[in-house]
Amino acid sequence: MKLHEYQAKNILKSFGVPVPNGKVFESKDEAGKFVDELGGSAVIKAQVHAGGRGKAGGVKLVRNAQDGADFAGSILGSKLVTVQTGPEGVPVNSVLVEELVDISRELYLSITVDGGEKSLVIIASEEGGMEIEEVAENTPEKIQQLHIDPVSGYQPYLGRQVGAFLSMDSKQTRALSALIENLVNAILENDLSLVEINPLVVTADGGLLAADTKMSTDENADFRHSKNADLRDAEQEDPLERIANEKGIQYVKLDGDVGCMVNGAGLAMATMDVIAQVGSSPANFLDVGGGGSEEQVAEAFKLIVSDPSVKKVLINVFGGILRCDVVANGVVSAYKEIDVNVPIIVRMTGTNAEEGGEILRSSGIPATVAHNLAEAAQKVAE
Amino acid sequence: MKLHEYQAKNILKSFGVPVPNGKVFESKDEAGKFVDELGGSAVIKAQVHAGGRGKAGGVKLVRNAQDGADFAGSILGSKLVTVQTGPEGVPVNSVLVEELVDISRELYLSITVDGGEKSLVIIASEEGGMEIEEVAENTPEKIQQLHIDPVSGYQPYLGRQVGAFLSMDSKQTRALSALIENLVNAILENDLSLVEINPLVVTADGGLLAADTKMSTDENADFRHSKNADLRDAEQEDPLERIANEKGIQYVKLDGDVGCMVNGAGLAMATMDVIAQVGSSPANFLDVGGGGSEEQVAEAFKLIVSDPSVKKVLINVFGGILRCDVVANGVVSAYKEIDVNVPIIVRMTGTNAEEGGEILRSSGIPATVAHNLAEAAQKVAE
Amino acid sequence: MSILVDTNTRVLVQGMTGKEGGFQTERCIDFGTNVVAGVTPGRGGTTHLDRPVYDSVKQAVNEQGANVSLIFVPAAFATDAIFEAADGGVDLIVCITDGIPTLDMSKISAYLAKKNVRMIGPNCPGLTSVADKAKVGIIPGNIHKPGSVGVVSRSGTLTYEAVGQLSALGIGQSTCVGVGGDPIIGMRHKDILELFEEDDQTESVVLIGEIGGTAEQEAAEYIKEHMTKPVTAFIAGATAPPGRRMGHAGAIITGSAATAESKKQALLDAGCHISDSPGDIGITVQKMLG
Amino acid sequence: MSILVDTNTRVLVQGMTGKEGGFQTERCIDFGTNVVAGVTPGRGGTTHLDRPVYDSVKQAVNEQGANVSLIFVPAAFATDAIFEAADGGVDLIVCITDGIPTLDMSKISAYLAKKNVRMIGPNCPGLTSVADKAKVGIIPGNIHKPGSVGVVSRSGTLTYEAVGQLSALGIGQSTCVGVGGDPIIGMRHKDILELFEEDDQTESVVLIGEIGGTAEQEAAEYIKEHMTKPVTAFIAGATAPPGRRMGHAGAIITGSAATAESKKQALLDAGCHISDSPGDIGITVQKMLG
Repeated sequence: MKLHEYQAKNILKSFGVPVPNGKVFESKDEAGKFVDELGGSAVIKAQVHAGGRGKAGGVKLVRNAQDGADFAGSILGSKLVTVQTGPEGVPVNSVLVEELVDISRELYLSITVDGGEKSLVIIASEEGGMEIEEVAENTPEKIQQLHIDPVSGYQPYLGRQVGAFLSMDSKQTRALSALIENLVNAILENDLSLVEINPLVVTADGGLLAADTKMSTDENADFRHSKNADLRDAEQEDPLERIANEKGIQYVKLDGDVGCMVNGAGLAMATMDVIAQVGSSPANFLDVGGGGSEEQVAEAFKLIVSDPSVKKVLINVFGGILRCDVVANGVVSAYKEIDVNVPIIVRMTGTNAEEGGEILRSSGIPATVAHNLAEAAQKVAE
Repeated sequence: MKLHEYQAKNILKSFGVPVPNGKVFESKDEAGKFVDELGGSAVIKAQVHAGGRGKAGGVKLVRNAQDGADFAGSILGSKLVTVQTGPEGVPVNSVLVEELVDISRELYLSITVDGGEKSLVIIASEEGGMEIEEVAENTPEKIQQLHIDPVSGYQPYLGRQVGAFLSMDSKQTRALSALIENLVNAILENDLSLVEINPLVVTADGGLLAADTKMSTDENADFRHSKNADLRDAEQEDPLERIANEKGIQYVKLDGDVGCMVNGAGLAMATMDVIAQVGSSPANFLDVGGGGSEEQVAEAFKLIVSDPSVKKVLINVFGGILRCDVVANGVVSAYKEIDVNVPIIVRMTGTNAEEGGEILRSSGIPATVAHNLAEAAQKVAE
Repeated sequence: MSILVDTNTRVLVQGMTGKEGGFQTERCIDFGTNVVAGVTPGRGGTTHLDRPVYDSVKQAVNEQGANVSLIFVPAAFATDAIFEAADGGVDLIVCITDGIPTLDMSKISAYLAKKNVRMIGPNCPGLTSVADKAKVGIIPGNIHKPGSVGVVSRSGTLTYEAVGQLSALGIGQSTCVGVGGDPIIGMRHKDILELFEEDDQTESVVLIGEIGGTAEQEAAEYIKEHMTKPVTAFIAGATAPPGRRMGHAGAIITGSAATAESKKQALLDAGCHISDSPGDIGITVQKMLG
Repeated sequence: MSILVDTNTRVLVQGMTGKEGGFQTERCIDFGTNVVAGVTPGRGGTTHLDRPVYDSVKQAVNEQGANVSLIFVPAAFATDAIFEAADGGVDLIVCITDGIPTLDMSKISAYLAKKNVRMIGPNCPGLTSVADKAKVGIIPGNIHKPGSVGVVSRSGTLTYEAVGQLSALGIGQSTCVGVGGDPIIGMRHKDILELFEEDDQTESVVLIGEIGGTAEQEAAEYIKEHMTKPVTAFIAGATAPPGRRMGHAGAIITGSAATAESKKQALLDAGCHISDSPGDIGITVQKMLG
């Protein structure tokens, strides 16, 4: 789950990581007042779950309370469209107002999980404030990766290696090491999957400050972090995705017009691939999951056809844990409840595929049957 | 460092381990009043750093406030002599007043470090309320030892193994597992070297309660637990040992009359052994340590002769890090400061032994020189 | 000989008395798998599916000689179950459970390495040794045909798809392994390839990858350096938009190495036969086998 | 060949620029030890005792081929220093520092096992290979005489005592090791005995034990089962009262197995020659050697 910048900074602060003096507001006037408290100048940042917010006009340096209130007023309640959002954008419901920072250097620092090494990895670069993917692509030698062994845990010698890579002196290196140790503690105690500080600012007086930060939690660990529910901002999610999520369905809205219902994430992606290969375009990724019930299948089907851009539906199920007869029953019951005006192509195989086919046939639903994935794609294209 | 029972229980409580309702008092009247608050009956326990306190009269069940105040008054300010103290006893400066517990079973549970396995070990037994050493000696099959791997950390399956060994049902086992997990957390966060709950009481309603507990901290970790200094009760320590400790000298008061000054714990014990073998008896264990300075040696020497039971002094030094000339200078300077009326036997070898011997000779101190350990022992016996 | 499991494998099932665990265990038994015990704390001494149930893995290992554990317990209890299995004396753990916290898996991996225990999963369909009649997982038994193609994949149903295509063309399988889609898993593609390379029964391999992570690049490197048997590969997710989560936590595009294109290229460079469409996996293998 | 260290050993010293570290490193160099580098964070690029100083162990390993680290850094920084050494590529760590928290040592031990790195200490005098001119620790160099008796002991000065008695009687030593007196240490008596048993240069062994713990029983078991070379043993602390701490954290009587009597008996049962008095260690060895 993604966190807002202000939520991430609250967590960092509670673990002793220095962040700029700042506060989050939902009211433009209060935001303006706080600009005064900060001495008349501040940076105001839209709190949204999307990168590219600066270029999209979601961040502004203001020089007085009125400017602050005006800018806050202009974005609060609006939708921000960035390169990472769809054309509909994401709602700006709060702004973070922060003191200006006297920047001497901008560095990059993040900690995330490396599946290959099966451990946390510290990623550092002197190229702070940039798109780190581009730095990695163009100048990989400017990026350092250091793994944190799960047996030893974080040890200061790793921080000294990072400090040396970033050409820091002894004193700054000690501060950096303490900062990294605090980040690791935050990760371990909160089951975070990513903490990214970009830029990590070296201030004019040599101090370190997490000027901007991205943070994500590992949703698998939600069961032991009950307070995470309070941190979720469902409004930042696509409405259909949110509904799906609440029903235990993995759904991602896409740009095309072929609605897809598949069991299993891998097969769902493969189904999208095969649709693209015949010149069509998927309207969504949808995985009903292995433990799907008839009701869940019905909900998934309704969700797909509720998307106005969907012109065709492809149901591709390889019965395993989820039996084909359960899928068929779910589809039939949903079909009866709602108006469906788009053609349906069904490919079912595996566990109870024959029973499923019979249920669909006898229901009278006008579904085109395909016998394998290639054939299904072909029928979608027709 | 040993903690008092009430301190240990405060820590347990803060980690979610259930302990009886209780409070610690230094005043007999307040102790009595609290007996009333507990409903008119309570158990009152002298807070001392020594086992065997029950048999020594340091624990009493009282049935009303007056009895409580009387008993508290009778032990507060007195010295308690148990099998684990010397004849001088240890001062009782506080009493713990606790509710009576409705006992269904008494179990034993402790966690400490096993050097062989290089990990924490859970020790459990159905024979709670007994001397566990005797249980281990006579009925070892009644004791279970389970190691906590430092890589996995505590996992509930270990608790289920303990629960099965203690013939608990599923529900009680879950409570036990949670209790053990909390103990482990307390150990890891506080660098404890021992937590012992004896008895761990199963109450009449099936709950678990740490009725009595012993706890020690790992003094090596004091540098990261600044609050441990507040937990120390120096009055429980032998006055000479305390003074030595404050000066960085390892000193343990013993029953004999030969004062020993040695460098190194192993050699110090060996020196005690050799003294005993010639029919004499050591008055103390003393290790000036490898990093000893002239001043420390002088302090150590003064400490030894300040013990009125000391009739002879044996200085046995194998120069290594600590050079013999430093030892000689320290002894000479101490000798000049105080009156020494006991014979001194000196055995010095190793680094700068000749220089040390020359310093002693030229100082005019009437010391008998021995050339090896056996000879030193012989001269002690003469 | 198949890899990892065979007719000599003695399987204990952690969570066998649960609904899903029971259902799937029955399918394993039907396939011919030698399931010797169930483990459910508090249910020791009972019987389920005609198998004895024990309170602990240690008991099941001691009394039934179990050497593989198949895990179905819910995510909140699965970490404990895996540690118990690893400490309890089995050689291989197959964990079907999804939803295990990533940091738990990091600790588990270190412990498994220390104990020298292998693990498939979590969040995986498990594995089936087709000819040697050992299904330790949830891959439907009836889609298989015995033969000499080894299959390794991250995902469940896409594995079934590949296996289904092979069987439909009369191409049999040796062992099929779904390694799971989580960020941190036990054995990875490369580890399974090593076993296939050494396995007499396996003559060629189908590798199914996905966008995200670098497991396929790792596999490509191994194939290039060490693999003598032919490999057919398919990578799912070419059309997935960057930065969006596609169900599997593993299926996040985390840089150019994680794209389908980069993975395909690495596998092509390693000499693999590439199936460009998920509908053509079987046919590509058929062509490869000539 | 001696055990653990010899003339080919390339020693780096963590904390060489400190007062104690510098003093002791000089003694090592004087003895003939091949000290190739110092490591002190923040002092990289300087020179001390004519040796280059590096900021990190990795640099010292890469640039000077160091394969053993000798550690003198203060306790509060020693845990980090040990992890750095183990991760930095040395094969053996000798940690003189005392005062390392026990729970740190537990974690360190697990990491050392994973990295396959050996450690002597902490809170120990280190070791000296007498004939092979490698002193990696603080045992005074001038008390030795080259020969064929291996010495293993927990404590510092008691080791010197034993060595001094041997040398005074003209009995030379192969390698002398002080394993340290903390509750958790790296190599234990038994581990050193295994090396002595395989070492051509060592013909017999002196084992010095202490009350507390079970290291001596462990050693006795090994001697009984596997050791072909004669062993002379002495246990210190027979007169120490039970339950009192005698300096070493290890020297606590923790039950009957931890008593001097129990340890002596175990070693006697294992066929060791027992020296009943600490003054007679040399003579007992002389008798044993006939």
